[in-house]
Amino acid sequence: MVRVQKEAFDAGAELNAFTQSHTDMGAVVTFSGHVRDHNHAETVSTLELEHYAGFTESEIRKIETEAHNRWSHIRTLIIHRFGTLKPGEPIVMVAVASAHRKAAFDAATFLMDYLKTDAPFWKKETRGDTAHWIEPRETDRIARQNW
Amino acid sequence: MVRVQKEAFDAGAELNAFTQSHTDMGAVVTFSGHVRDHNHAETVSTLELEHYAGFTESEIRKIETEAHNRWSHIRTLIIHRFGTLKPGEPIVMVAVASAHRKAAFDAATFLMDYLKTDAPFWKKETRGDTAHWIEPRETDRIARQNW
Amino acid sequence: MTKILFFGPLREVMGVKEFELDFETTPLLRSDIIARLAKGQSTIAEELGAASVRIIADNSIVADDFDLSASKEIAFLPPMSGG
Amino acid sequence: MTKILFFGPLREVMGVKEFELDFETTPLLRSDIIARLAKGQSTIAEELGAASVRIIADNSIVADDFDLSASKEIAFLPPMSGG
Repeated sequence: MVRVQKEAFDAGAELNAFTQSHTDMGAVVTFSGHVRDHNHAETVSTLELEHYAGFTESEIRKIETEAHNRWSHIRTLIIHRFGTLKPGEPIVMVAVASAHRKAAFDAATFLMDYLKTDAPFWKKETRGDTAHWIEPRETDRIARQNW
Repeated sequence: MVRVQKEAFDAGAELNAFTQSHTDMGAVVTFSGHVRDHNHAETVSTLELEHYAGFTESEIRKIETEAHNRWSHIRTLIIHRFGTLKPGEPIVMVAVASAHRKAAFDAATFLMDYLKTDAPFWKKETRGDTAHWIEPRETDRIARQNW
Repeated sequence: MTKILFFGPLREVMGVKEFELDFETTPLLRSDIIARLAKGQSTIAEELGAASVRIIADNSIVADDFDLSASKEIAFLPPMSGG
Repeated sequence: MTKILFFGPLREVMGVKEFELDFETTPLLRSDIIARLAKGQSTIAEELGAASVRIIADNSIVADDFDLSASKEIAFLPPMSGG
Protein backbone atom coordinates (compact mmCIF):
# COMPACT_ATOMS: atom_id res chain seq x y z
CA MET A 1 0.00 0.00 0.00
CA VAL A 2 1.44 3.36 -1.10
CA ARG A 3 0.07 6.74 -0.06
CA VAL A 4 1.52 10.07 -1.22
CA GLN A 5 -0.31 12.86 0.54
CA LYS A 6 -0.19 16.47 1.65
CA GLU A 7 -2.00 15.85 4.94
CA ALA A 8 -0.15 14.95 8.12
CA PHE A 9 -0.57 11.38 9.39
CA ASP A 10 -0.51 9.79 12.83
CA ALA A 11 2.37 7.29 12.80
CA GLY A 12 1.12 5.52 15.95
CA ALA A 13 -2.41 5.10 14.61
CA GLU A 14 -0.99 3.86 11.29
CA LEU A 15 1.20 1.31 13.13
CA ASN A 16 -1.77 0.00 15.13
CA ALA A 17 -4.07 -0.27 12.10
CA PHE A 18 -1.34 -1.99 10.09
CA THR A 19 -0.60 -4.47 12.89
CA GLN A 20 -4.25 -5.31 13.40
CA SER A 21 -4.72 -6.09 9.71
CA HIS A 22 -1.88 -8.67 9.77
CA THR A 23 -2.47 -10.83 12.83
CA ASP A 24 -0.93 -13.81 11.06
CA MET A 25 2.45 -12.04 11.12
CA GLY A 26 4.16 -11.65 14.47
CA ALA A 27 6.87 -9.14 13.54
CA VAL A 28 6.37 -5.52 12.50
CA VAL A 29 9.20 -3.08 11.77
CA THR A 30 8.53 0.60 11.15
CA PHE A 31 10.63 3.53 10.10
CA SER A 32 9.28 7.01 10.63
CA GLY A 33 11.07 10.16 9.55
CA HIS A 34 10.28 13.57 10.99
CA VAL A 35 11.31 17.12 10.21
CA ARG A 36 14.31 17.88 12.45
CA ASP A 37 14.22 21.10 14.45
CA HIS A 38 17.92 21.88 14.04
CA ASN A 39 20.50 21.44 11.28
CA HIS A 40 24.06 22.80 11.10
CA ALA A 41 23.43 24.47 14.49
CA GLU A 42 20.57 26.53 13.03
CA THR A 43 16.87 26.39 13.83
CA VAL A 44 14.80 24.85 11.07
CA SER A 45 11.53 26.67 10.38
CA THR A 46 10.07 24.71 7.45
CA LEU A 47 10.79 21.83 5.10
CA GLU A 48 9.25 22.03 1.64
CA LEU A 49 8.78 18.75 -0.20
CA GLU A 50 8.21 18.98 -3.94
CA HIS A 51 7.01 15.93 -5.87
CA TYR A 52 5.94 14.96 -9.39
CA ALA A 53 2.29 14.07 -8.98
CA GLY A 54 1.48 10.70 -10.54
CA PHE A 55 5.06 9.81 -11.41
CA THR A 56 6.11 9.91 -7.74
CA GLU A 57 3.36 7.44 -6.78
CA SER A 58 4.20 5.06 -9.62
CA GLU A 59 7.93 5.13 -8.81
CA ILE A 60 7.26 4.34 -5.15
CA ARG A 61 4.97 1.49 -6.19
CA LYS A 62 7.87 0.09 -8.24
CA ILE A 63 10.08 0.19 -5.15
CA GLU A 64 7.39 -1.58 -3.14
CA THR A 65 6.99 -4.24 -5.83
CA GLU A 66 10.74 -4.85 -5.84
CA ALA A 67 10.64 -5.41 -2.06
CA HIS A 68 7.86 -7.98 -2.50
CA ASN A 69 9.92 -9.71 -5.20
CA ARG A 70 12.85 -10.01 -2.79
CA TRP A 71 10.86 -10.98 0.34
CA SER A 72 7.90 -13.00 -0.77
CA HIS A 73 5.81 -13.17 2.39
CA ILE A 74 5.83 -9.62 3.68
CA ARG A 75 3.15 -6.95 3.91
CA THR A 76 4.11 -3.31 3.42
CA LEU A 77 2.86 0.22 3.96
CA ILE A 78 4.56 3.34 2.60
CA ILE A 79 3.29 6.85 3.39
CA HIS A 80 5.15 9.88 2.04
CA ARG A 81 4.15 13.51 2.33
CA PHE A 82 4.65 16.52 0.12
CA GLY A 83 4.03 20.22 0.74
CA THR A 84 5.31 22.53 3.45
CA LEU A 85 6.09 20.81 6.77
CA LYS A 86 7.05 22.14 10.19
CA PRO A 87 9.65 20.71 12.63
CA GLY A 88 8.43 17.57 14.37
CA GLU A 89 5.91 16.73 11.65
CA PRO A 90 6.09 13.27 10.06
CA ILE A 91 7.56 13.12 6.53
CA VAL A 92 7.63 9.43 5.76
CA MET A 93 6.61 6.12 7.27
CA VAL A 94 7.44 2.62 6.17
CA ALA A 95 5.98 -0.46 7.88
CA VAL A 96 6.77 -4.10 7.11
CA ALA A 97 5.01 -7.09 8.64
CA SER A 98 6.50 -10.56 8.42
CA ALA A 99 6.46 -13.90 10.20
CA HIS A 100 10.09 -13.38 11.22
CA ARG A 101 11.95 -10.28 12.25
CA LYS A 102 14.90 -10.56 9.86
CA ALA A 103 12.77 -10.17 6.73
CA ALA A 104 10.89 -7.29 8.36
CA PHE A 105 14.11 -5.44 9.28
CA ASP A 106 15.75 -6.12 5.91
CA ALA A 107 12.74 -5.09 3.81
CA ALA A 108 12.17 -1.89 5.83
CA THR A 109 15.85 -0.95 5.42
CA PHE A 110 15.63 -1.72 1.69
CA LEU A 111 12.52 0.43 1.25
CA MET A 112 14.12 3.40 3.00
CA ASP A 113 17.40 3.04 1.09
CA TYR A 114 15.49 3.07 -2.20
CA LEU A 115 13.12 5.88 -1.22
CA LYS A 116 16.13 8.08 -0.37
CA THR A 117 17.59 7.86 -3.88
CA ASP A 118 14.75 6.76 -6.17
CA ALA A 119 11.59 8.43 -4.88
CA PRO A 120 10.94 11.65 -6.85
CA PHE A 121 11.00 14.26 -4.09
CA TRP A 122 13.06 17.41 -3.68
CA LYS A 123 13.52 18.97 -0.27
CA LYS A 124 14.16 22.55 0.64
CA GLU A 125 14.93 23.34 4.25
CA THR A 126 14.57 26.89 5.61
CA ARG A 127 17.06 27.63 8.40
CA GLY A 128 17.06 31.15 9.78
CA ASP A 129 16.26 33.35 6.76
CA THR A 130 17.82 31.08 4.17
CA ALA A 131 16.39 28.19 2.16
CA HIS A 132 18.71 25.30 1.30
CA TRP A 133 18.09 22.44 -1.11
CA ILE A 134 18.90 19.14 0.61
CA GLU A 135 21.56 17.46 -1.49
CA PRO A 136 21.43 13.67 -1.76
CA ARG A 137 24.20 12.20 0.39
CA GLU A 138 26.95 9.95 -0.91
CA THR A 139 26.21 7.46 1.91
CA ASP A 140 22.66 7.16 0.58
CA ARG A 141 23.88 6.43 -2.93
CA ILE A 142 26.17 3.71 -1.58
CA ALA A 143 23.45 2.19 0.63
CA ARG A 144 21.18 1.92 -2.42
CA GLN A 145 23.95 0.46 -4.56
CA ASN A 146 24.79 -2.26 -2.03
CA TRP A 147 21.41 -4.00 -2.38
CA MET B 1 14.26 3.17 29.13
CA VAL B 2 13.34 -0.43 30.02
CA ARG B 3 9.88 -1.58 31.10
CA VAL B 4 9.04 -5.18 31.99
CA GLN B 5 5.33 -5.42 32.66
CA LYS B 6 2.32 -7.69 32.84
CA GLU B 7 -0.07 -5.11 31.39
CA ALA B 8 -0.70 -4.78 27.66
CA PHE B 9 0.66 -1.66 25.98
CA ASP B 10 -0.40 0.40 22.97
CA ALA B 11 2.47 0.25 20.47
CA GLY B 12 1.15 3.20 18.46
CA ALA B 13 0.78 5.42 21.51
CA GLU B 14 4.27 4.40 22.67
CA LEU B 15 5.71 5.26 19.25
CA ASN B 16 4.08 8.70 19.26
CA ALA B 17 5.17 9.53 22.82
CA PHE B 18 8.71 8.34 22.07
CA THR B 19 8.91 10.39 18.87
CA GLN B 20 7.60 13.53 20.53
CA SER B 21 10.21 13.32 23.27
CA HIS B 22 13.08 13.26 20.73
CA THR B 23 12.34 16.04 18.25
CA ASP B 24 16.08 16.58 17.73
CA MET B 25 16.30 13.14 16.07
CA GLY B 26 14.64 12.71 12.69
CA ALA B 27 14.72 8.91 12.38
CA VAL B 28 12.77 6.42 14.50
CA VAL B 29 12.82 2.65 13.97
CA THR B 30 10.50 0.36 15.91
CA PHE B 31 10.11 -3.36 16.19
CA SER B 32 6.92 -4.74 17.68
CA GLY B 33 6.27 -8.42 18.25
CA HIS B 34 2.80 -9.85 18.68
CA VAL B 35 1.38 -13.23 19.62
CA ARG B 36 0.75 -15.10 16.36
CA ASP B 37 -2.65 -16.69 15.90
CA HIS B 38 -1.36 -19.79 14.11
CA ASN B 39 1.75 -21.97 14.40
CA HIS B 40 2.46 -25.31 12.69
CA ALA B 41 -1.02 -25.07 11.12
CA GLU B 42 -2.67 -25.06 14.55
CA THR B 43 -4.64 -22.29 16.24
CA VAL B 44 -2.77 -20.65 19.09
CA SER B 45 -4.91 -19.98 22.16
CA THR B 46 -2.40 -18.49 24.63
CA LEU B 47 1.27 -17.63 25.03
CA GLU B 48 2.66 -17.75 28.57
CA LEU B 49 5.77 -15.70 29.24
CA GLU B 50 7.71 -16.57 32.38
CA HIS B 51 10.41 -14.21 33.64
CA TYR B 52 12.80 -13.87 36.58
CA ALA B 53 11.60 -10.71 38.32
CA GLY B 54 14.43 -8.28 38.97
CA PHE B 55 17.06 -10.28 37.11
CA THR B 56 15.16 -9.98 33.81
CA GLU B 57 15.02 -6.18 34.11
CA SER B 58 18.71 -5.90 34.96
CA GLU B 59 19.74 -8.17 32.07
CA ILE B 60 17.68 -6.12 29.60
CA ARG B 61 19.24 -2.94 30.97
CA LYS B 62 22.66 -4.46 30.25
CA ILE B 63 21.60 -5.09 26.64
CA GLU B 64 20.36 -1.51 26.35
CA THR B 65 23.64 -0.17 27.79
CA GLU B 66 25.62 -2.21 25.29
CA ALA B 67 23.59 -0.68 22.44
CA HIS B 68 24.39 2.81 23.75
CA ASN B 69 28.07 1.89 23.91
CA ARG B 70 28.01 0.87 20.26
CA TRP B 71 25.86 3.75 18.93
CA SER B 72 26.64 6.78 21.02
CA HIS B 73 23.88 9.20 20.01
CA ILE B 74 20.75 7.08 20.06
CA ARG B 75 17.72 7.05 22.34
CA THR B 76 16.05 3.74 23.14
CA LEU B 77 12.85 2.28 24.56
CA ILE B 78 12.36 -1.41 25.38
CA ILE B 79 9.02 -2.79 26.62
CA HIS B 80 8.66 -6.51 27.31
CA ARG B 81 5.68 -8.28 28.78
CA PHE B 82 5.29 -11.35 30.96
CA GLY B 83 2.21 -13.33 31.96
CA THR B 84 -0.48 -14.97 29.85
CA LEU B 85 -1.09 -13.36 26.46
CA LYS B 86 -3.69 -13.92 23.75
CA PRO B 87 -3.20 -13.93 19.96
CA GLY B 88 -2.71 -10.44 18.54
CA GLU B 89 -1.51 -8.99 21.84
CA PRO B 90 1.82 -7.16 21.88
CA ILE B 91 4.74 -9.04 23.48
CA VAL B 92 7.68 -6.75 22.94
CA MET B 93 8.47 -3.35 21.50
CA VAL B 94 11.82 -1.76 20.78
CA ALA B 95 12.17 1.83 19.56
CA VAL B 96 15.38 3.60 18.57
CA ALA B 97 15.65 7.30 17.70
CA SER B 98 18.71 8.66 15.92
CA ALA B 99 19.77 11.53 13.69
CA HIS B 100 20.32 9.06 10.83
CA ARG B 101 18.42 5.98 9.82
CA LYS B 102 21.33 3.54 9.64
CA ALA B 103 22.14 3.77 13.36
CA ALA B 104 18.43 3.47 14.18
CA PHE B 105 17.99 0.34 12.03
CA ASP B 106 21.23 -1.25 13.26
CA ALA B 107 20.60 -0.59 16.95
CA ALA B 108 17.00 -1.84 16.77
CA THR B 109 18.18 -5.04 15.06
CA PHE B 110 20.92 -5.44 17.67
CA LEU B 111 18.48 -5.01 20.55
CA MET B 112 16.10 -7.62 19.14
CA ASP B 113 18.90 -10.10 18.39
CA TYR B 114 20.14 -9.81 21.97
CA LEU B 115 16.67 -9.91 23.54
CA LYS B 116 15.97 -13.17 21.70
CA THR B 117 18.91 -15.01 23.27
CA ASP B 118 19.87 -13.03 26.39
CA ALA B 119 16.65 -11.73 27.90
CA PRO B 120 15.49 -14.10 30.67
CA PHE B 121 12.08 -15.17 29.38
CA TRP B 122 10.63 -18.61 28.72
CA LYS B 123 7.65 -18.99 26.41
CA LYS B 124 4.99 -21.65 26.39
CA GLU B 125 2.53 -21.66 23.52
CA THR B 126 -0.79 -23.48 23.79
CA ARG B 127 -1.98 -24.85 20.43
CA GLY B 128 -5.17 -26.87 20.45
CA ASP B 129 -5.06 -28.72 23.79
CA THR B 130 -1.29 -28.96 24.04
CA ALA B 131 1.28 -26.59 25.55
CA HIS B 132 4.69 -26.37 23.89
CA TRP B 133 7.82 -24.66 25.18
CA ILE B 134 9.25 -22.41 22.47
CA GLU B 135 12.79 -23.59 21.85
CA PRO B 136 15.38 -20.94 21.04
CA ARG B 137 16.20 -21.12 17.32
CA GLU B 138 19.65 -21.75 15.89
CA THR B 139 19.22 -18.72 13.58
CA ASP B 140 18.73 -16.55 16.68
CA ARG B 141 21.92 -17.86 18.26
CA ILE B 142 23.84 -17.11 15.06
CA ALA B 143 22.32 -13.61 14.71
CA ARG B 144 23.42 -12.81 18.26
CA GLN B 145 26.89 -14.24 17.67
CA ASN B 146 27.47 -12.18 14.52
CA TRP B 147 27.42 -8.86 16.39
CA MET C 1 2.64 21.20 -28.10
CA THR C 2 5.00 19.53 -25.65
CA LYS C 3 4.81 20.25 -21.95
CA ILE C 4 8.21 20.66 -20.30
CA LEU C 5 8.48 20.32 -16.50
CA PHE C 6 11.27 21.21 -14.09
CA PHE C 7 11.59 20.14 -10.48
CA GLY C 8 13.53 21.12 -7.38
CA PRO C 9 16.69 23.17 -7.96
CA LEU C 10 16.15 22.99 -11.75
CA ARG C 11 12.81 24.71 -11.36
CA GLU C 12 14.59 27.58 -9.62
CA VAL C 13 17.33 27.71 -12.27
CA MET C 14 14.70 27.91 -15.00
CA GLY C 15 12.54 30.32 -13.02
CA VAL C 16 9.43 28.40 -14.06
CA LYS C 17 7.83 25.06 -13.19
CA GLU C 18 6.48 24.27 -16.63
CA PHE C 19 5.86 25.66 -20.07
CA GLU C 20 4.75 24.46 -23.46
CA LEU C 21 6.79 24.50 -26.63
CA ASP C 22 6.38 23.41 -30.23
CA PHE C 23 9.12 21.15 -31.50
CA GLU C 24 9.06 20.29 -35.20
CA THR C 25 12.25 18.24 -35.44
CA THR C 26 12.35 14.46 -35.63
CA PRO C 27 14.15 12.83 -33.96
CA LEU C 28 14.05 15.18 -31.01
CA LEU C 29 16.89 14.54 -28.58
CA ARG C 30 17.50 15.81 -25.08
CA SER C 31 20.31 17.94 -26.48
CA ASP C 32 17.95 19.55 -29.00
CA ILE C 33 15.57 20.60 -26.24
CA ILE C 34 18.38 21.91 -24.07
CA ALA C 35 19.76 23.98 -26.95
CA ARG C 36 16.35 25.55 -27.53
CA LEU C 37 15.76 26.23 -23.81
CA ALA C 38 19.24 27.58 -23.04
CA LYS C 39 19.33 30.03 -25.94
CA GLY C 40 23.06 30.28 -25.49
CA GLN C 41 23.02 30.65 -21.68
CA SER C 42 25.76 28.25 -20.63
CA THR C 43 24.53 27.94 -17.02
CA ILE C 44 21.17 26.62 -18.13
CA ALA C 45 22.73 24.32 -20.69
CA GLU C 46 25.07 22.88 -18.05
CA GLU C 47 22.36 22.43 -15.42
CA LEU C 48 19.89 20.74 -17.78
CA GLY C 49 22.64 18.68 -19.40
CA ALA C 50 24.20 17.39 -16.16
CA ALA C 51 24.71 13.62 -16.05
CA SER C 52 22.83 13.53 -12.74
CA VAL C 53 19.66 14.95 -14.34
CA ARG C 54 17.18 12.31 -15.47
CA ILE C 55 14.70 12.74 -18.29
CA ILE C 56 11.14 11.48 -17.83
CA ALA C 57 9.06 11.14 -20.99
CA ASP C 58 5.36 10.56 -20.37
CA ASN C 59 6.07 9.09 -16.93
CA SER C 60 8.92 6.80 -17.97
CA ILE C 61 12.62 7.30 -17.31
CA VAL C 62 14.34 7.40 -20.71
CA ALA C 63 17.92 7.34 -21.95
CA ASP C 64 19.79 10.43 -23.18
CA ASP C 65 19.42 9.37 -26.81
CA PHE C 66 15.70 8.63 -26.60
CA ASP C 67 13.66 10.24 -29.38
CA LEU C 68 11.33 12.63 -27.54
CA SER C 69 9.44 13.86 -30.63
CA ALA C 70 6.31 11.84 -29.76
CA SER C 71 6.36 12.66 -26.04
CA LYS C 72 3.59 14.87 -24.69
CA GLU C 73 5.21 15.59 -21.31
CA ILE C 74 8.94 15.78 -20.72
CA ALA C 75 10.37 16.34 -17.24
CA PHE C 76 13.88 17.25 -16.11
CA LEU C 77 14.59 15.68 -12.70
CA PRO C 78 17.63 16.65 -10.64
CA PRO C 79 18.89 14.09 -8.07
CA MET C 80 16.04 12.97 -5.83
CA SER C 81 15.91 13.12 -2.09
CA GLY C 82 13.02 11.11 -0.72
CA GLY C 83 12.48 9.48 2.65
CA MET D 1 19.05 -21.40 54.05
CA THR D 2 19.62 -21.11 50.31
CA LYS D 3 16.75 -20.42 47.95
CA ILE D 4 16.87 -22.48 44.75
CA LEU D 5 14.83 -21.32 41.74
CA PHE D 6 13.89 -23.07 38.50
CA PHE D 7 12.48 -21.48 35.35
CA GLY D 8 10.71 -22.55 32.18
CA PRO D 9 11.05 -26.21 31.22
CA LEU D 10 13.30 -26.83 34.26
CA ARG D 11 10.53 -25.72 36.58
CA GLU D 12 8.32 -28.39 35.04
CA VAL D 13 11.04 -31.04 35.27
CA MET D 14 11.52 -30.24 38.96
CA GLY D 15 7.78 -29.93 39.57
CA VAL D 16 8.40 -26.86 41.71
CA LYS D 17 9.37 -23.22 41.12
CA GLU D 18 11.48 -22.77 44.22
CA PHE D 19 12.47 -24.32 47.50
CA GLU D 20 14.93 -23.75 50.29
CA LEU D 21 17.75 -26.03 51.33
CA ASP D 22 20.56 -26.00 53.87
CA PHE D 23 24.00 -26.60 52.44
CA GLU D 24 26.84 -27.03 54.91
CA THR D 25 29.70 -27.77 52.51
CA THR D 26 32.32 -25.23 51.47
CA PRO D 27 33.11 -24.81 48.65
CA LEU D 28 29.66 -25.54 47.27
CA LEU D 29 29.73 -26.26 43.55
CA ARG D 30 26.95 -26.55 41.01
CA SER D 31 27.62 -30.29 40.87
CA ASP D 32 27.16 -30.59 44.66
CA ILE D 33 23.74 -28.94 44.44
CA ILE D 34 22.70 -31.08 41.51
CA ALA D 35 23.72 -34.26 43.31
CA ARG D 36 21.65 -33.28 46.32
CA LEU D 37 18.61 -32.30 44.20
CA ALA D 38 18.71 -35.30 41.87
CA LYS D 39 18.94 -37.91 44.62
CA GLY D 40 20.09 -40.42 42.07
CA GLN D 41 17.42 -39.52 39.44
CA SER D 42 19.48 -39.34 36.26
CA THR D 43 16.93 -37.30 34.31
CA ILE D 44 17.06 -34.49 36.83
CA ALA D 45 20.84 -34.65 37.04
CA GLU D 46 21.09 -34.42 33.27
CA GLU D 47 18.62 -31.58 32.90
CA LEU D 48 20.15 -29.44 35.65
CA GLY D 49 23.68 -30.29 34.53
CA ALA D 50 23.17 -29.48 30.82
CA ALA D 51 25.78 -27.16 29.32
CA SER D 52 22.96 -24.91 28.06
CA VAL D 53 21.69 -24.28 31.62
CA ARG D 54 23.10 -21.13 33.22
CA ILE D 55 23.54 -20.63 36.94
CA ILE D 56 22.58 -17.28 38.46
CA ALA D 57 23.91 -16.61 41.96
CA ASP D 58 22.33 -13.57 43.64
CA ASN D 59 21.43 -12.03 40.28
CA SER D 60 24.80 -12.62 38.60
CA ILE D 61 25.61 -15.20 35.96
CA VAL D 62 28.41 -17.37 37.39
CA ALA D 63 30.73 -20.04 36.02
CA ASP D 64 30.26 -23.77 36.65
CA ASP D 65 33.08 -23.83 39.18
CA PHE D 66 31.86 -20.79 41.15
CA ASP D 67 31.69 -21.38 44.90
CA LEU D 68 27.99 -20.98 45.72
CA SER D 69 28.32 -21.49 49.48
CA ALA D 70 27.78 -17.77 50.23
CA SER D 71 24.91 -17.32 47.75
CA LYS D 72 21.46 -16.67 49.16
CA GLU D 73 19.56 -17.25 45.89
CA ILE D 74 20.64 -19.66 43.18
CA ALA D 75 18.69 -20.00 39.93
CA PHE D 76 18.86 -22.62 37.17
CA LEU D 77 18.07 -21.01 33.79
CA PRO D 78 17.40 -23.08 30.68
CA PRO D 79 18.01 -21.39 27.29
CA MET D 80 16.15 -18.09 27.11
CA SER D 81 13.65 -17.03 24.52
CA GLY D 82 12.89 -13.33 24.78
CA GLY D 83 11.63 -10.89 22.20
